Amino acid sequence: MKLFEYQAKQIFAETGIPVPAGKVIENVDELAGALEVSGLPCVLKSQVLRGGRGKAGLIQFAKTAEEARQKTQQLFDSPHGVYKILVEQALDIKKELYLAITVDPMSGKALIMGSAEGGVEIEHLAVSAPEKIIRQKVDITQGILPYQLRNMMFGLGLSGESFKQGMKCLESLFQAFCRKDAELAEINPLVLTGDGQMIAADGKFSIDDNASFRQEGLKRTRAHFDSDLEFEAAEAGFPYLKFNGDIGLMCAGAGLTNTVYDLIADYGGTVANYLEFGGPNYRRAVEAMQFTLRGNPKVILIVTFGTIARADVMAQGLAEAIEKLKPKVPIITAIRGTNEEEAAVILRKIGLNPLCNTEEAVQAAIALCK
Amino acid sequence: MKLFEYQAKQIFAETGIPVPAGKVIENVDELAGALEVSGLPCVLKSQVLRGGRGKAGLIQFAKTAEEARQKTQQLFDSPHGVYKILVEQALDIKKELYLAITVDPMSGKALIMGSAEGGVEIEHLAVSAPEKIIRQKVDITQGILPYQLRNMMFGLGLSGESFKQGMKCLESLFQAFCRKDAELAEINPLVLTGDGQMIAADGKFSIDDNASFRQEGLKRTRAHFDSDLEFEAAEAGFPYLKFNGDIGLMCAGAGLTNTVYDLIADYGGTVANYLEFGGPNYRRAVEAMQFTLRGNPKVILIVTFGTIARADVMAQGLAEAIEKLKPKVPIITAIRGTNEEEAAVILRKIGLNPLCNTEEAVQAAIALCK
Amino acid sequence: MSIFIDAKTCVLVQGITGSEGAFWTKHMKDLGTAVVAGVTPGKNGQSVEGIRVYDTVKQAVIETGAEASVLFVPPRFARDAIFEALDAGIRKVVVTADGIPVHDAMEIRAAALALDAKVIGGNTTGVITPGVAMMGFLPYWIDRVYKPGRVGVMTRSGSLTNEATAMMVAAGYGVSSLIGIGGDAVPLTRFAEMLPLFQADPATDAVLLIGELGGTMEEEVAEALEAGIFTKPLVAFVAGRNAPEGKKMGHAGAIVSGGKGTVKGKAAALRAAGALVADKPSQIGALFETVFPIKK
Amino acid sequence: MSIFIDAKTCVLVQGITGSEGAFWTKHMKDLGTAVVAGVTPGKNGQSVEGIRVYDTVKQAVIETGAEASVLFVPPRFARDAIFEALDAGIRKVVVTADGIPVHDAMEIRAAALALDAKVIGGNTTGVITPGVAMMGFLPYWIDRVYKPGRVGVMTRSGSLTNEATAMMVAAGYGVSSLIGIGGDAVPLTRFAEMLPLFQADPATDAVLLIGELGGTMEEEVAEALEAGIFTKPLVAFVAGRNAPEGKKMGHAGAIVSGGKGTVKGKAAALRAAGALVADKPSQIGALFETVFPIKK
Repeated sequence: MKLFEYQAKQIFAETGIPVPAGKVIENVDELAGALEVSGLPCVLKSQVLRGGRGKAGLIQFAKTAEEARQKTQQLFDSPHGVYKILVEQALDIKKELYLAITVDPMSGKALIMGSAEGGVEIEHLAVSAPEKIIRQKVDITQGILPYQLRNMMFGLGLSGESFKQGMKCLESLFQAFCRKDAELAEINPLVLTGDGQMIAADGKFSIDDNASFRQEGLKRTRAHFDSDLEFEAAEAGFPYLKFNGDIGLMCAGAGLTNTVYDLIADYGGTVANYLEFGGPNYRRAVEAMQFTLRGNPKVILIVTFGTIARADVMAQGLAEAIEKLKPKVPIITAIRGTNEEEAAVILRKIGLNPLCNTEEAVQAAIALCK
Repeated sequence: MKLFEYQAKQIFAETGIPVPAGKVIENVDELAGALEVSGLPCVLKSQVLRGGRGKAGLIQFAKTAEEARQKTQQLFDSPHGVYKILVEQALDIKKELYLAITVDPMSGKALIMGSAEGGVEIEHLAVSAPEKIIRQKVDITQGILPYQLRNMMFGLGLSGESFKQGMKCLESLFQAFCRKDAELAEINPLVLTGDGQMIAADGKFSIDDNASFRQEGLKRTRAHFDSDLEFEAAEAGFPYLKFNGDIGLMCAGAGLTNTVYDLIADYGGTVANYLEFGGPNYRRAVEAMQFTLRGNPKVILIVTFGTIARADVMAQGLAEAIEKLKPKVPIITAIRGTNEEEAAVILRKIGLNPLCNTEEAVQAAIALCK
Repeated sequence: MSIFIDAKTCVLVQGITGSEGAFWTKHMKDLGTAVVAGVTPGKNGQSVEGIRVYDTVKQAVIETGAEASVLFVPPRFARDAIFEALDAGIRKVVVTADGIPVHDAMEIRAAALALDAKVIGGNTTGVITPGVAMMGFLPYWIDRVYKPGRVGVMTRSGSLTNEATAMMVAAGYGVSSLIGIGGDAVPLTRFAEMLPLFQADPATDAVLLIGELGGTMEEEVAEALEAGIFTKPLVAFVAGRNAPEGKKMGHAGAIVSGGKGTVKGKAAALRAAGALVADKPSQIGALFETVFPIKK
Repeated sequence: MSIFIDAKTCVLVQGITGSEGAFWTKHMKDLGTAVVAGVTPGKNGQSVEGIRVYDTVKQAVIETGAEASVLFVPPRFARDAIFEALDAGIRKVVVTADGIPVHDAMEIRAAALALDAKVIGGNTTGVITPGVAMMGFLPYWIDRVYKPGRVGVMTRSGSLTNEATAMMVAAGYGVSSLIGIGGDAVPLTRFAEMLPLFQADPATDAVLLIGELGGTMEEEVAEALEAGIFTKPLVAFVAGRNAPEGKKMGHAGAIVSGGKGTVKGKAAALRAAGALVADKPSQIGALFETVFPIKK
C-alpha cells in the first residue's frame, strides 16, 4: 500500500529524519493554523498518489497568506481528487540528494540506492546516467552496518557535518523500512539547505499489504482510488479496476487475467472493468456480478481455471447471481478446473453455453459488443 | 560480569518473565517492608555469587515474621559476606524445569538448553543424564523462531497452558540474552506451581564485560569480590587474585601466567597473589607493585614477554617502583620481548639479575621462599 | 525420470491436518507420491489419510527420513515453517501459501541461497511429474493439461499454467515435469535456477516457460540461454503485454512500474537468446512443432 | 612455502593511520609482506609508510587487488570492519582487537563459516611465515623465537607463544608458519580449522600446538587427529593444569567452569589421539626429538 507524502513524512519524523515544518489540512478554513506551523513563504502540496504532481500543477508556492488561500482553494477545487493538502515551509535548497531502500528479489536483501542528483525520478536517472546511482545490498536480518552507511555517504560525495547527518538519515530510513515492512522507502529529494541542514523534502513509502496482520492502521481510504466504485469493491474485498471499454471481465489469477486482457486487445476488443473472481471470492458470485454490472459492460466475460476454487461452486454461484440480478447483458463463460464437467451441466441448465477455450470465449465476447 | 540473583530477576521481570513476589533488603530493619511484599511463609536468599547456597545454609525458609527476623540477622552476621538478602514468597512447587541460553563458540550461535529436571546444576545433569538435556541452536541475528520455542516445549513435555507460558518465558529470556549482551541467561528452577503458574524461582545472568560500552550500569561492587584487596585492585584496573601462598606474581597474558602458575606448583612453590601486568598496565609499575606487596609475598616474581608492551618501559617502571616503594622482599624478573636488551641493562643497573628463562626464574623464586 | 522429486522421494506435509492439507495429501498419495509424514504442532500421534502426524519437523525427519516438504500453512506462518524444515535438514520445500510478507520472503530467499536449498513458491500450486509424484495442489487428473510427455514446464502462474499447457497438449505434446515457481514479487526460487534441473533431466527434451509481466526472471532465463546453461529448445509465453502500467491485476509479482518488467522487453530478450516466444497461448503448439516436431 | 599468506599476498591494513597500525605496517613491509593499501574512513589520499590510504575497503580492493586484511581497529569497531572486509570480497582477515563483544564474535563467526572465510582472532598477535610475510604484530626480529624452520605453530596465547616457541628453537627447530588464533572465548577461527593448511603445506613437517585451559579447541584437534585429517607429528603444550576453577587469569577464553575445559581432559584427549604433550615448556624440544629428529 502506497502512503501519501504526509504519511511518509510522519514515519520519517518518528524515526528521526528531519522533515520540513508543516501541517496537513482538509479544507481552506484550516489553512491559517497550518501557516502558523509552516510560516511564509510556503509550499502547498496536494496529497495524491499519482506521480508528476509538479507538472500537473498540484504543487504550488505562496509568498503571502492571501496567495496561499487562493491557491489552496484552487487545489481543492481541481478535478484531481485532492482531499488533503500538506502546507509546508519553503526550503532554502542548496543541493538535492536521492536516497531509497527497496527490495532486491534476486539476493533476498534490501537494496539501498543513492544519488547526488536528487529531485529527478530515479527511473529516468537509471536510464540516462546509471553510473550516478550508488547501490548497496543489506542483509535485513543483520541490519545496516556503519560501513554501509559510510560507503553511501562517500559515494554521495558528502563530508563533515552533512556526512554525519546523511548517515543518521539512512540508518533511520533503514529502520523504518524494516519496522514497517516497507516495499519502498524513498526520500527524494533529500535537501541540503543553505544553512547546512539535511531535510527530507519529499518522500515515498509503500507498505507490504501481506504484512498488514502485523502493521497497525494499514487502511486504504477513498483517496487511494481513482473512483468510488474501485474503493467500494476494495472495501468489499474485491480487487477491481475500472476502464472505459465494453467487456466486464471476471477472471481468476494474474496470469490468466493478463492473458485474457492481452487477447481482448489483440482481437480488437476493450475492457470495461476487471474483477478478481479467484481466491476466496469464487464463492461470492452475487456480489462479484453486482460490482461487474456497475462497470456498465456490454457483455460479461468470465474466464477461470480453478483448483481449490472449484468450477462447480463458481457455476452454482453464477446461477444464483443471474437468478437474483437478472443481468440484461449477455454472459460468456470459460469456467474450467476441478469439477468442470459438473460446472458445465449447471451452466447449460441456466441457458449458457459453457466454453472451454479461452480464445474462443474472448472472441465470442468481442463479437457481442459490436 | 555475573549478576546477583536479584539483578537477574529484575531483568526477567522487565522482559516479562514472572518472578516471585519479593524485595531486596540490606539490613534487618528493612525486613518488615519486604515481608509486606513477599507474604509468609517466605524464603530468605543471601545474595552472593558462589554456588551451593542451599548447602552452605545461605538460603533459609521462615513461616513467621519472628523466624524471618532471626534468620535474616543470622545471614547478615554469617562469615560469607552477605550484603543483601532477597526476601521472597515461598512457592507451591509442582514441577521444576531448567532453561538456559549460552554461547556456542563453535557455530557462533546461541545455545538454548532445557531440561524437565530443573533444580539441579546443569553440569551435573550433563554428566549423569546428558540425554535429559534438550539443546537447540539459534542464529542471533535472526532471533528465535516459534518452531524453536515449540521444539523446546515439546522436549520438556509441556502441553496446554504451561506450553504457552513456557514459550513466552523462553522468548523473553532470549530477548534479554541478546539485548543485554549476555554470556549466560539461566532460569533454574523454572517452577510450575500448584495453581498452574510458571515462575522463575532462581536465575543466573552474566553480562559480557567487553560489551560494557553499550550496556549501561555495568559496575562491579565489593560484593562481587572475595576480598577488599581484589576489589580495590579491580577498581584501579588491575585483574588481581589473592591466594594464600608465598610468591607475588606479576605476569602478562593468560598463557604465560597459567604456565608460570603451573610451574610454581610443579616445582613445589605456592602463589600469594597474581596481578595482570600486561595490556595497558605495563606502564603502571608503581601501582602494580603496591598491590602486589599488599598480598604479603615472600618474593616477587615478574614474568613477561611483551610486544606492544615493551620490555624496557616495564623495566624502567620497575626501577621507579623499587626506588619509591623500597620493597623488603627479593624480586626475580624474566622480562622479555621488544627491547629486552635495553630492559636487561636497566634491571642490572638497579641490582637485579634479569633472567631469560621462565623455568629458571620460577625455580629461583621458590628457592627464595624456603 | 523426473526433476525435483520422484516416486522415491520421502515427502512431508506441514499443516497436514488442515482441510487443504488433508485433501491434497490424499491426492498426492493417489498419484504415487511417497508421503511419509505430516506435521501439525500439538497433533503428534494423529493420522491423516493413513499418514502419521508429528509435533515437529525434526521428529518427523528422524523417524521417517523425510527429505522434502510441502507446506499447507497460512502465509504468516510460512517463515517459521520453512526455517523449521531447513533446520531439520530438508533442502526441498514447496510453499503454497499465498501472501507471504515480502520481508519474510527476503529472509527466506537469502537463507535458501546460503544453504543451497530449493524452496519453491510462495503462492505456487506446486511441482509435479505426471504419473510419478506431486508436491502441491495440481489437478493432475485433468488429462488435457497433465498428459505425461517430454516437455518440462515452468511457470509463475497457476491459472495460466493450465491454459498454456493445455495448448501444448492439444498439439500432441506432454509434460515431463512441471514446476510452479509461484507468483510472488520475491519468489523463493527463480526461473533460471530451475534450468539446470531441466537441462540434466534425460526425460525432458524441451521447456515451456510461462511468464508474466513484472520483475526480471524472464530476462534471467535469456541470460542463462546466452551463457549456454540451458541448451534444449525453449518456448515461452509471457502474459501482460497490454497491462496498464502501475495497475495490479492479480498477484504481487505481476506489475510493471517505472517502465521495468515489460513483456515487450522480456520477449525481446528471450528471442535474442534463441527462445521462441508465443504471443497467444494458441501459438504454443505450433512453435513446438518448429523446434521439436512430434515423431509420428 | 607458507600458509595463510605468502610474499605475494596483497595485504590491506584497516586502521592504518593509528599508531599501532602505522608502526606495524612498517614492520610488516620490512619483513617483505606485500602491504598494498590502508583504510581509515575520512583519510582517503593520505599515505602511511608509503602506503596509500582509502576511505573504504571496497575502494581499496578495487584499486589495489587486496585479498587479505589485518585490522588495527578498536574492539567495538571490529564487527563493522570485518563485515566491510568480507563484503568487499576479502576472505582472509586477521583481527588483533582485544575485547570484541561475545555477541559480535558470534555473529562474525557464523558469517565467516557461511562464507568459508578465514577470520583469525580476535585478540591475536597475528600470523607469520618467518622470513616471508606477516599480518599482525609479532616481534619477528627476536631470533630465538622466530627462527625459520619446518615446524608449524598454532597458538591461543601471544605471551606463551614466545615462551614455548623459544624452547623449540633452542632444541634446534625452527618455525615454518605461525598462526595465533587468539585468546577469546569465541575465536573466529578454531585450531582444528587450521590443521588442513598445515597438512597441505610441504614446508611444514610437524606442528606445535600451544593451548590453554578453557573451551574445547584442543579436544577438537584430538578429534581431527583421530579422523586422520592431520597426519604429521603434533606436539602440544597446554597451559593451566593447576588453575583454580572459576577464576580468570588473563583473557576470556582461559577459564574452567562447571568442570569443563580442564587441561587434564585436553592432554588426555590429545595423547589418546597420538599427539605428544609437554607438561613444561622445557620438554617441548625433547618431544620433537622423538618424532622428528633433526638431521645432523
